[in-house]
Amino acid sequence: MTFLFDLFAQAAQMGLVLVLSPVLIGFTRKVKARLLRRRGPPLLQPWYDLLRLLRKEVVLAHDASWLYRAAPYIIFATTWVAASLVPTFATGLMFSWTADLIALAALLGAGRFFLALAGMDIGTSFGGIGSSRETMFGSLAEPATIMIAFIVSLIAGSTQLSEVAAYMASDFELRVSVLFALIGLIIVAIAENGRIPVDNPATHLELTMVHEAMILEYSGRHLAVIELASALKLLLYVSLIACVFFPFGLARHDGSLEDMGYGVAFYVLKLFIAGFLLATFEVSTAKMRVFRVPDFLGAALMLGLLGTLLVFVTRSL
Amino acid sequence: MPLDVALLCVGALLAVGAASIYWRENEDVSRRVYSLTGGLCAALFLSAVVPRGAHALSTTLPLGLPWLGMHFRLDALSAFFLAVINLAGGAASAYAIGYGAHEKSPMRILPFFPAFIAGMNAVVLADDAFAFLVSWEFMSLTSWALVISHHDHAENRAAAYIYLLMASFGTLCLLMAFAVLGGATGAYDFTTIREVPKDAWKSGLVLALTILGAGSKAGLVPLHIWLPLAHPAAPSHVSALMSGVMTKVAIYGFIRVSFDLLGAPAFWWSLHPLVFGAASALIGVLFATVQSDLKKLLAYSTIENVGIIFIALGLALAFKADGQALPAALAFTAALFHVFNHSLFKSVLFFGAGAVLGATGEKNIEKLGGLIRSMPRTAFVFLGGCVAIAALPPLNGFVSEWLVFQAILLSPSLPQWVLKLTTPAVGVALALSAALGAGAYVRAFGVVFLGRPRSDAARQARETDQWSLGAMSGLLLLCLLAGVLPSFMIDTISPAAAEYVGGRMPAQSDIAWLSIAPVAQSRSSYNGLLVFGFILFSALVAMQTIKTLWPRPVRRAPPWDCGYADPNPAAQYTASSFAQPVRRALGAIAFSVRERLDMPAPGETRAAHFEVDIGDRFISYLYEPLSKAVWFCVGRLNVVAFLAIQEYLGLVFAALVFLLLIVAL
Amino acid sequence: MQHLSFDIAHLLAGGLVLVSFMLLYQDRLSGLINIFALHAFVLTLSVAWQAYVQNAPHLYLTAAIALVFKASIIPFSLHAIVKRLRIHRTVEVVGGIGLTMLIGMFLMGLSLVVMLPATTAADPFAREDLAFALAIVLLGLLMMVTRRNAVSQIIGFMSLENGLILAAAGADGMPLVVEISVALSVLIAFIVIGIFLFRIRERFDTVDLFELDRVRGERQ
Amino acid sequence: MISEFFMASNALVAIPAAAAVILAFQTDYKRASQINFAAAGVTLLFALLLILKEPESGSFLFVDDLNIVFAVLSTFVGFTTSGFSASYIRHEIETGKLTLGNLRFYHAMYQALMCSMNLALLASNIGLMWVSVEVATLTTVLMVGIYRTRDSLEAAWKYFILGSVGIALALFGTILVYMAAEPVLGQGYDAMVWSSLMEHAAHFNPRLLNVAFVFLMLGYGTKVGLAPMHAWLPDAHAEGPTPISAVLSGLLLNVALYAVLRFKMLLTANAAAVTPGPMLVALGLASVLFAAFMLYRRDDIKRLFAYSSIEHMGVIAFAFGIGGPLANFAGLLHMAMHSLTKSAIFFAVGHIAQAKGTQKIADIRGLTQSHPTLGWSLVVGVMAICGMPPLGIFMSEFLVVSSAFARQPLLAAPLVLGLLIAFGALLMRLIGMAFGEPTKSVVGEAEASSVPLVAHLALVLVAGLYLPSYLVTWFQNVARLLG
Repeated sequence: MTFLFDLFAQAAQMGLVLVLSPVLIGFTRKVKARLLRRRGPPLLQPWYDLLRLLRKEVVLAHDASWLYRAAPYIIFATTWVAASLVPTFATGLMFSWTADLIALAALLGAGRFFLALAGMDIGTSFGGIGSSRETMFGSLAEPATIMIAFIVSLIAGSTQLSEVAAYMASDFELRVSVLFALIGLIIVAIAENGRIPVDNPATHLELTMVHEAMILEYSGRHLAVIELASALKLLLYVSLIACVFFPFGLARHDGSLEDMGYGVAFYVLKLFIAGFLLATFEVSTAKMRVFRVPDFLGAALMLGLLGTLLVFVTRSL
Repeated sequence: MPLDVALLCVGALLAVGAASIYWRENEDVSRRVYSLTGGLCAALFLSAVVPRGAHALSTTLPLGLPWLGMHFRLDALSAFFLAVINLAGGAASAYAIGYGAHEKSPMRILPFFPAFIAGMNAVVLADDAFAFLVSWEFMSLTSWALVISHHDHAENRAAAYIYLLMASFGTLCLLMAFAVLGGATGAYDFTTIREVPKDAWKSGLVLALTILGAGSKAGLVPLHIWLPLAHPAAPSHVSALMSGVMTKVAIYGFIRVSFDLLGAPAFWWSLHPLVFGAASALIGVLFATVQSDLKKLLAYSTIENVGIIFIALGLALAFKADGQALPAALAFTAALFHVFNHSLFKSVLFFGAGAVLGATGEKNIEKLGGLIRSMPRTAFVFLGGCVAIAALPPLNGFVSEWLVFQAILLSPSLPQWVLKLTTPAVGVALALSAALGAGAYVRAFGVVFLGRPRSDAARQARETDQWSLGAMSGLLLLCLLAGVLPSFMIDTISPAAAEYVGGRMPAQSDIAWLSIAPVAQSRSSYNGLLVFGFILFSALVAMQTIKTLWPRPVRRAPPWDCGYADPNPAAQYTASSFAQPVRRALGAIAFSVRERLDMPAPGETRAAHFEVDIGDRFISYLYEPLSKAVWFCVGRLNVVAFLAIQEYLGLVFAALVFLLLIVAL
Repeated sequence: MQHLSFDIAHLLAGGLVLVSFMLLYQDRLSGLINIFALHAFVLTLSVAWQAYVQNAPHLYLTAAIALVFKASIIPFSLHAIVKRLRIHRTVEVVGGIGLTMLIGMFLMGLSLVVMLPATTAADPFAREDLAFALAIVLLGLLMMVTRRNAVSQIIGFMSLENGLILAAAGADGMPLVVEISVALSVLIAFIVIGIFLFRIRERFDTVDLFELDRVRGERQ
Repeated sequence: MISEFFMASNALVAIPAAAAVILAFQTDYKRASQINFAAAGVTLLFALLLILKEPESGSFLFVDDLNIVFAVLSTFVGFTTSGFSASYIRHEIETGKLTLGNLRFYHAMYQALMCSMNLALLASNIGLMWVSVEVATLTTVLMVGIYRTRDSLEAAWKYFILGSVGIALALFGTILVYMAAEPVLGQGYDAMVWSSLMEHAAHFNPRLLNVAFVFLMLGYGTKVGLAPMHAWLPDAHAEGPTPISAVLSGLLLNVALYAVLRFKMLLTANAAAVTPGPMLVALGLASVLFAAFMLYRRDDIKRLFAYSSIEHMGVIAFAFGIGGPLANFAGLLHMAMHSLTKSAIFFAVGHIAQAKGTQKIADIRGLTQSHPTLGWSLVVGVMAICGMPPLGIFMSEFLVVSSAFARQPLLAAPLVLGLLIAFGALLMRLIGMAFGEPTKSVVGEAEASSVPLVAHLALVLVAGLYLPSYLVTWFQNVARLLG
């Protein structure tokens, strides 16, 4: 019985992230539009786009290989798995121990790996630019993530997100290293999701674009799947930040149904707050030159290292 | 019994090498030699994995130093390395049955290939200093012969020269180390050496010499310069063995001395492996990122992985010195696990590189591209190898790096401050090198196999033969298994860990769902099987649902590329341009870059010209001064060759007067 | 008697050293050859005296060899060679006779310092003889090193050999002295013949059978 | 007296002497080379016979553990070399480098050399030893100059002058030893005989012995070819016929070394005298380092390996200087292995020089391609001489370095450095000669008989893997003798 319940909870989370991710995108766009004195598209517009794309035929370049067609699904799968392993509304779900923080980073890395390959498959100059830059950012963002993982897991004494969340919720005292970790993770999140100031998700014809350059040749269902994956990625980072640094109202996996309900409510609330903050941040800053981005990410890496050193030292005091 | 079988097989390998000279006339000699070698490797592998019982087997042959004999011993550690060597060795032989077919002068390879494998096996079996060094140097010598097998290229000869010089430097260092350990009395067998008590400066000296000796063979920075020259020079199945296995044998040597012979470690022993390992990991991967020669790229990434292994070993030493058995076991296990993994996927990658080389005759990736269409199977296997070595789940490379990270996460408990400050830095280096490694392999695979062919050679490529494919896919399958079922590997390694760091990780195979938890489920755990399952599941679900709900046709069309689509393949992103951001941002850590841009003024019709040359600082600041110094002395001393007789007499006279003065006073 | 014999031996050995110094000093070839003849003659006397003192008849043989071979045949043939090579008038430019003399003095002192304390046990004959013999050997070597001309180098070598003979003769009852002196004479004969064959006009190492100026294979 | 007449050791001197006389009148050079070969073979047999019935001692010759090692070694190398020279001189005759008259002289001198060297090894007194070493010098001088070219004459001359100065110094040392012994052993023959000398060495006048050893060290050291007395060695090796180069490196150096060792034993037997070890170590290190650097700029293949001989003599001197059973064992082993390997290398070099028609290293390339047997055996030989396993020299170098480094790290470190530098030079030359695009060659592969060459290399290989315990106990006795 409990087994079935756990299974259901896990499935619910998988469904939840899948459903909510485009909504988060839509909400962010909406808020941005409002801040820019526009009415903006409806909240569910991203979903409409996805469905429209799914209904369209697929136009493949002549040189596209099997890898090009398989990549979207692999990217989607890795991101979805990662997203569904982050505690969103409840900790310690059935499979939450399958992959810890480091494994999550690695899963996202796998997604990036195949995305970059897909960008190079057609052999266009834009794809190459995108992949090269994505690789560059990734090779700085991933270590930063791992350093942040070090910080939190050293503080919480575990790399298991559920444990971390539980620890943070129970006896949490504000440490400077935690602050570093938070800032660093936000920077990484911005860079990884290609938001302003690193990249502009809304443009297609800008030589500084990264993510959009790689998926330039995609169309139809492939494009839809990739878009969904990137939405999932944004959601993942948001819920990661939420569950590590603001683990309020998380239900326990053995909690009752209404706990779960509260958990979901809290979670949605957090998402909207995050989306709002993101939008305001994006409208208030300008995009930076591509070759400033390494410094931007390097800052995150440095924060991570500093935090880790602090933890190492404070540990022995 | 297994030990005797193993020694017998080693002898048989040597015999096969010798026999190949007699068979040189008949045409199927290479097939015969390679299949025999493969069979013997299989036998050796079996003798390594059959249960031996708890205690180590040992035997003595009446060879070598007469009063000593040649001692051989098979314990958990040597058995593990024996298995690693012969797994890769067998695969290489199988691969070579196909690959070696189009070798233009096979007799320069056939006698030495089995001997090379025999030498590596003998190293891990040896149980006295003499046997160890004999097999060690024999390994170097035979591999040298293989490196110079394509001797008509000048750069191969130069590579062979530097290789053997560095190798014998390493051997001499090890020789001195063993001299300190047992030379005074001539008691060279390891059992005696273990018992002899060592004082601090002695073990420090031994450790330094061992780092130099084993490090120069493993390609540890700054002793790495031979590696990217020698490994590409050899034929691909040999490069695979040299990169995937021989470096591991060197690591075995380091483990044998520092974990076994030297006895209880002091904490500062861990500093050298940690620091040099981190340096190797970073510098190796950065060089790999900018290489445009496929095999050189792989060789540099070998340096990176060796660095990772040394980091893990350093942690193990630190924990062992502090008496923390469990973390030590974790780090040690991580090291051995990575040894195993690297031997697998580096072999796959070198095999793939060899297949590409055979199909196109082109090592320069700037001239390749689009091979995924002409050689799809090779492309698939190579992609698998890339994913594995890029440490991406669910393949095996990730598991071992994950274990190393877990070990680093335990290191705050180490009391020494210097270690507290070192390990986080090492952690950053490790994380950076992992991420950069992924990037490097995106570049490698993307430029070689994806996109459009950049040369006719690439355009006319054909799929490689079945033997090669079989060997590659077999190893790749092992990579997948080790990735999704890591618990079994860990439990296989743990006896060795128990023997050498005095502790073992909790038994993994009985944890639910076959996941691994180094310390405790609550602290950290990973389940490759489920991750693999989930990824597969969700990908298939997505595909199926979409296919069923919205079945839409696929139309082929020319690429859009924002309307700038250029039919000329040269318009693609090149390898060097792909590497440019990393080179700009991080290159300064590793190498000295000089970019030369010749941009014609507006209106000029000549083509713009841009070139980058990348220099190894260690060569320009360490090795060149050394050779300069030698040549300076040579030039100075050379005048002595041209004196007149009476000047020579003057020398004698001076010596006579000098000595007379000495005895007189 | 004992005392007198000792004095005579001493006198002769000292005389030999003196002649060695004269060799070092002399810079005209023909003069050098004559002085060498004198050197050999003094050696003969001293060997003969040793023979008489130790009443060892075989030493007379050695003395005879010295007299016949070294004191007459060799100088004669050397004169011939020098004439043949038309270098009998050449006056060698030896870098600083004074310096050479100083070094010679130093060597003399050295040989005394080395030998006298070393031979406290041996009987006085031997001690003195040995010290002087060592001095002669060293002086001969010095001469070979400092002189540029082949002939004078040979003379240096032969004076060195004389020193050896002196030492051998001085060693009481040493067997094989005759054989050794014969062997040495053969050696010297070889050298002289070599000089004659190869017409070595200048230094030892320019065997000018063919053209004089040449580049050895190795000189880059 | 009768029994003494039938001593096997007499044969070692008598047979070569007789052969020399016969060969001096033998006009047919093919027959002559056969006689030469046969005589060397018989001598070898008698040397082996010595092993069984040693020790024996007569009034002029004596055999003990030490000199029998040398005797067997030298007769063996002399035997194989005579085999090699048979196939070597055929080519020299065909190319007209040597006349028949030269050859008569050559063969006679070869046996005379053998005779004098055996005499030097077996001589029971220091005077006789000196005389025979001098004779050996003269014979080799004549052989070195045999080509009558300017270079060969010059080399012979240089060798002659330096050699005779060395000989003279050695003689002085010999006389001093006699004078040190005479007060104890009384006048006469007794005071020059090894056995009695060794017996009473303890009571000799130590300071006189010191002075004597200085002269003997420098005198015989000149013949050993230790720096700075080495100057004659490279030219003599390079300009003489290759069999003689092989004999020089393989035998003559050992003979001189044997003399040095004898006197070293004498000094070690006397407690009050200076320990000769440091002197040997110093000269050895000097030779190793000097030769190692000199190897780089050689462009004549025989000179190259001559310098490598200097290096290895340095290693051996170093080993004996370090002393102790382990190092002495290593020294003996190294000496034996070096003689075998180096003569093998000279066999190969002789054929190579004939096949390529030049001794210039720069003009020799791609041997493994043009002459596989020669090329690969050159590779094996050089790898052996560089101390690569599983060949014999690795074992001895392993023992030298490890035993030395354990006791005096500061002395062993420069030795290791020298070995590495020398290896760098030799490997560079080897790769240049054995690999790459082959240069034109005047003679094909088949001409030369590679039996002696392969035999030596096989021996070295076997010795590197397995030493018969009999040999080992034997060597260990000698090592103990050497103190």
